[in-house]
Amino acid sequence: MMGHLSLSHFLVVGGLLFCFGLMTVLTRRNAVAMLMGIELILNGANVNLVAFNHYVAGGLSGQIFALFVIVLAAAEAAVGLAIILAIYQMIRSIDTAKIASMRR
Amino acid sequence: MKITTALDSTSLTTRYPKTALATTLFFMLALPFLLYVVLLLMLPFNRPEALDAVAQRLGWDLGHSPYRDTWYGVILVVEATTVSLYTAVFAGVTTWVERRIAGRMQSRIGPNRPGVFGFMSWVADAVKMLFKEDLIPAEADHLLFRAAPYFSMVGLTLPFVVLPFGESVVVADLNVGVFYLTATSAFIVVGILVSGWASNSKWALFGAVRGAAQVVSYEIPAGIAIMVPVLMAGTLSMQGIIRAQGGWPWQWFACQNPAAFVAFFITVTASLAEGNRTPFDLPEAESELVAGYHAEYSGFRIALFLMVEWANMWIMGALAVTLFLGGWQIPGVSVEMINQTRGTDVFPTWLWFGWQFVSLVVFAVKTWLLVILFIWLRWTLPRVRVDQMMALCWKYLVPGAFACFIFTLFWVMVPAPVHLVSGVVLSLGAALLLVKFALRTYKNIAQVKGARVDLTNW
Amino acid sequence: MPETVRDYIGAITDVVQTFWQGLSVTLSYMLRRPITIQYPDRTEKRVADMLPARYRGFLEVDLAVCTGCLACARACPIDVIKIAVDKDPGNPKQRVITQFDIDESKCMFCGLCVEPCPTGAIAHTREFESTVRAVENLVFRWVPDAAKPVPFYRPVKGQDAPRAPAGSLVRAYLASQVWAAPVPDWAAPAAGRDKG
Amino acid sequence: MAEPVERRILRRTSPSDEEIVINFGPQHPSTHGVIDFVTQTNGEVIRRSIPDIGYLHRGLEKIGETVSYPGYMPFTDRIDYLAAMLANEGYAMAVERLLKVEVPPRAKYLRAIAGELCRISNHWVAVGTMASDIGASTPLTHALREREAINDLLEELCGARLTFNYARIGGVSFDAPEGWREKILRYLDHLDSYIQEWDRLISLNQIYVKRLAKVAVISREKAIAYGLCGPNLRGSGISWDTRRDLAYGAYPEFKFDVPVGQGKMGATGDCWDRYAVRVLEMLESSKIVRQALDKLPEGEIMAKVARRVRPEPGEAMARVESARGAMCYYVVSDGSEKAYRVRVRTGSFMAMGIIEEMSQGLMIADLIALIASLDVVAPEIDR
Amino acid sequence: MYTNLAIFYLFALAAVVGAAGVPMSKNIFWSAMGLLSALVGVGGLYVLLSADFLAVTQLLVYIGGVLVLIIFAVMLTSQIKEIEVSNQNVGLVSGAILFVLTGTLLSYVALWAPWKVVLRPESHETSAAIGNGLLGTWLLPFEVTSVVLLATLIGAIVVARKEIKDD
Repeated sequence: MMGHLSLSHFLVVGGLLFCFGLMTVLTRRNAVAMLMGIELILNGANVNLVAFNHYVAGGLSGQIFALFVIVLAAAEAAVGLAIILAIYQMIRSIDTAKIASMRR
Repeated sequence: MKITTALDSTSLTTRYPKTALATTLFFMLALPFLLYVVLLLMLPFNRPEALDAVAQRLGWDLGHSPYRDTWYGVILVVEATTVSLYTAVFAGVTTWVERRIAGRMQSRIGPNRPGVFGFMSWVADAVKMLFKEDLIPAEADHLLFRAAPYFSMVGLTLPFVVLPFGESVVVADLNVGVFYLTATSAFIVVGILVSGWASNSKWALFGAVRGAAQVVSYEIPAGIAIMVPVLMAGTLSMQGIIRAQGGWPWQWFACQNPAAFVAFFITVTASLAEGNRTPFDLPEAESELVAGYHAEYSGFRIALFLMVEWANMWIMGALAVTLFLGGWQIPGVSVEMINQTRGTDVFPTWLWFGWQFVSLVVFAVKTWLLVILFIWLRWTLPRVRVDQMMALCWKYLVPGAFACFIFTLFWVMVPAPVHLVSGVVLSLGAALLLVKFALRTYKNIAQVKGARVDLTNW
Repeated sequence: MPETVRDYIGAITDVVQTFWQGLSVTLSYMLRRPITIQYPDRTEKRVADMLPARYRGFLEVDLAVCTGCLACARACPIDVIKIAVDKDPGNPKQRVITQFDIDESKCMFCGLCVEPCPTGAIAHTREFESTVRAVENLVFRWVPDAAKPVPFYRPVKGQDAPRAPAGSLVRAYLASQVWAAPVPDWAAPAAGRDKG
Repeated sequence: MAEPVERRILRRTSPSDEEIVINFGPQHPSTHGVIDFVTQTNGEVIRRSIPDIGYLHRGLEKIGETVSYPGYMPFTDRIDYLAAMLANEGYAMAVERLLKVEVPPRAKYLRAIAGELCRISNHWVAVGTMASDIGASTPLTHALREREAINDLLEELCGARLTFNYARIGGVSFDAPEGWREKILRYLDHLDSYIQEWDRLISLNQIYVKRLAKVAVISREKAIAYGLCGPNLRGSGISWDTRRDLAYGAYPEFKFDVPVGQGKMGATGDCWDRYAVRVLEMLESSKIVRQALDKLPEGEIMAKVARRVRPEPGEAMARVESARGAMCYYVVSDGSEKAYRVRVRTGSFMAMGIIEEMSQGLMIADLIALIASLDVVAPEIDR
Repeated sequence: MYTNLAIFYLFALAAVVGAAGVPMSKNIFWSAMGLLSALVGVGGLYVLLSADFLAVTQLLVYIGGVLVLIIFAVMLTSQIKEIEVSNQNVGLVSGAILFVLTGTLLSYVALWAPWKVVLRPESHETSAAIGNGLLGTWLLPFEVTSVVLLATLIGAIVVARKEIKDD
């Protein structure tokens, strides 16, 4: 089993990526770092999607789903960073603990 | 006053000792030739099956050997090394070409002492840079500072995987070639960002931020403009796009479709910006940011950065040639003709190799012409400002590229004879423009009192 | 910022036109002659010989026609010229020059010393190349040995001073110099400098 | 000990986190010498930029008190090394006024010819370096090539290419050499036809125009208020030229136009106008030189002036139109062989004053364009 | 086959080590570098899963877009003056516990669940199929995505404009 590439190999990598992403989001207070964590989570999920597509489902649905996730992740990063920058302009910090109010 | 020149009566052999002549000629001709030939000879073994067949002829049973992959890997490594060497040699030679051209354009001579016509100056430069002290600012982030040039190097070498050199001379003809090329060249900007940040210098940071904004923006018009030939060829493969064109100018995509003609210029502009060449050299902007992102670099590391900058011109040129200017297509010789000469044997016939070499030369000549155009632009134009760079991208190139894209959507539905008519008209028009340009150039000399055509003083 | 369609199109055509012209200008220089003079080895004659006659290069003194009037030393705003005169011990009526130093490393080649010279003994030459390892060796000592002073020249009315051809003396002087010559004895030792 | 400029900037404003203070200089490719522009920026946008000058101060005014009157002439070369002829002429005029010496007409004409040639050569450097600062390096070498041609002419006249030391108190040091006139005329013919090529190469290049037009617009009022002079003043549309309005030397006898900024590329007084004024002034100088060569009178080139100059106690001032605007020499004599006081007012120093106000809101690249368009020369600022 | 496995471990290592660097590193720029490594590693894994189009898209969008944007944001929000752009890692212990818990769970599922694996012939020609799919079966989500992207574009511009007005 260890001699050949198998679904489990990819799933474990995907799972680890997800866990590290989760850990980043939960432990870091820097908004940019949290965004990075989210990207990691999405990547972990994507690895799973593509792996299942390759080993189980066949066809292309998994890949296309992953493609949508990538596109949306990019959009999310753009908006997220724009918001972070706007917040930084306002309160001079990107520490999420300090961003307590939606108003100035 | 009369000056003795290299071209005056004395021949090269009297002027230079034979050893200098031989060394220069070797570097000038043999080195690229050698690299090309190695690349060419590796070709047939580019896939494991071919390797099997060759081994079989030699009496090996490689197909079932556990070392089959290793052998294949060795071949790939040799190919990759050849290509990397090619980038280094190209970058070096281009610096010499650029300095000679710049010299003449500026009423100067340029480097003409090391080697014949100063050709060895690039070797001298490289050696000088290697021996210089490698300074790292005390306050810099040491590891990232050291790593940054390698990020750029990765961005330089990865695209060479799909860049064609000739009819079959390509490391790997990926079916997502064009897409891959635009994706991997983004690594260069990672190198710029990392170097700017790690230097802990305000100039470098400015350069890095400018570089990032520039590359991210110009990827969009470049990406859309690249879609025009992709639409016309119906494939993302670099070789596929070239195969869809022909050898004569009217068979090139740039002439077959008016929108592609425009898209060619958009692609060239955008790739100039992505390659940080003047007029878009904002990330280094000597007169503003001193040297921008590589302000703090010296010695071997700056040599890497400069190598990336110059070798990147090959990628820019080769991309444009592939997409719009017919790639390696030899005029009057179709791909089928070349394939027929291949023979059925594993090892192709020498005639086939000959054709490969011709196609390789055709591609190299076209790319060199574009590279010289980039050099020429650099020594003619001033630098744009940051906001103008952005405005050019978003107000002119992106809508323009998009219009070309939409136009091409309809154009591919037009019957083929129209393409031919357009090809003939556009290539004739381009030739006419070239003639007009030559006349204008001659007039420039005629109009200035005291100036005349004179090719002495080298 | 383009506001109308015409502005938008106009901006593009302007760019194309001016680039067209600019590129044609730079290309035309590929066909013209570079103005570079390949100093020093690829010129037809020595660069010093190509310079105009009035060129203000190294100062040269023809002591044979020097009247010892000190006008040059007085005219010099930065005291480059150092002249010492004395009476000839053998002939008290004859005055002699025992030292005539010109510090060419300090000289700013303004030509003010040349103008008041009554006989044209001090003059600028077209020579300008003299690389030496020790900067003190750029002090040209026109009276090399104080023990062998040079007598004053008495100008003859209505007759030009028989001056040596301009440049010949300084060329001879430079030819006698060794570029790696050590710091001369008379020079005060400079701190932290290689006396090589 | 004076407070460092950086700290002054930080004290004057309350810099926010994203604003940084960055030193353009003292060694920077586009500060045209050793000047430091302490610049507070918010990203690419400049909040303010304060010039920190004095790095090149050599006490040239003080030297005037320690050397004889004729002996100061070579030092005037060093005040403005790009237009040394004009600096020579100003000092000579001031001392002549002190001595009440009338300069022979031929000397006046020779001064005008040499001065205008020098102005052309200076403007070549000005427009060339400006193009280079904007990022085009080819025009710089072309401009330097043109300047070399003029330097050849001036070298033939007086033996030097940079620090001419040509004018003398009461005249000039050399008469025109043999065949000089023909050489000048040949060059001027070349110049008049070459300017068009220059325009095609750079002046009208759209990137260049876009980089300069409407950037750092100095209004008429501001130009006067800050005491700008020369091409910088004329770039703002004010037709003032010392050669015409306070004519001196041989200038009353010449006919020439005074080019002023007309806002052809956007706004009157922008960087492009200051640039264009310089290009046009080269053609006007060419006109003046042609007229001077035609009218060049015969006669002496030196007035009778004693070798040791001891003016009566008193003071005198002379103002010449240098390449960087009105250059004033103020010389006070106490009757001795050396001046009691020499004071020089230079155009570059005046131009430095306006930078702090004009830099506000510019982008970094615009600041470079502004400095280049003012054509400052560091030794002239610091003296 | 060992080659594939070796390549897999190479990319997996890059991905996992990089991903580990994101939460662990004190310096946010190093976190970004870790993310870079993770993204490249994942791209490599896609190639092994014969999803070449996706792999290139991963490089293009993540490296060329998202990562550059993130580094950009790091530069804009932290001062060049201070090299240590550290953040307090609050709750690292709880984070580690969480990591162990989820990690164990996911690994357990990945390794021991009875997946119905079907081996198919490898194919690397996915771009045409994906193109057809996007304009066929998945046309609606494709269109919805484009609307989302448009909204993102406008939203980002609005947020950015507000910041200019403030100045």
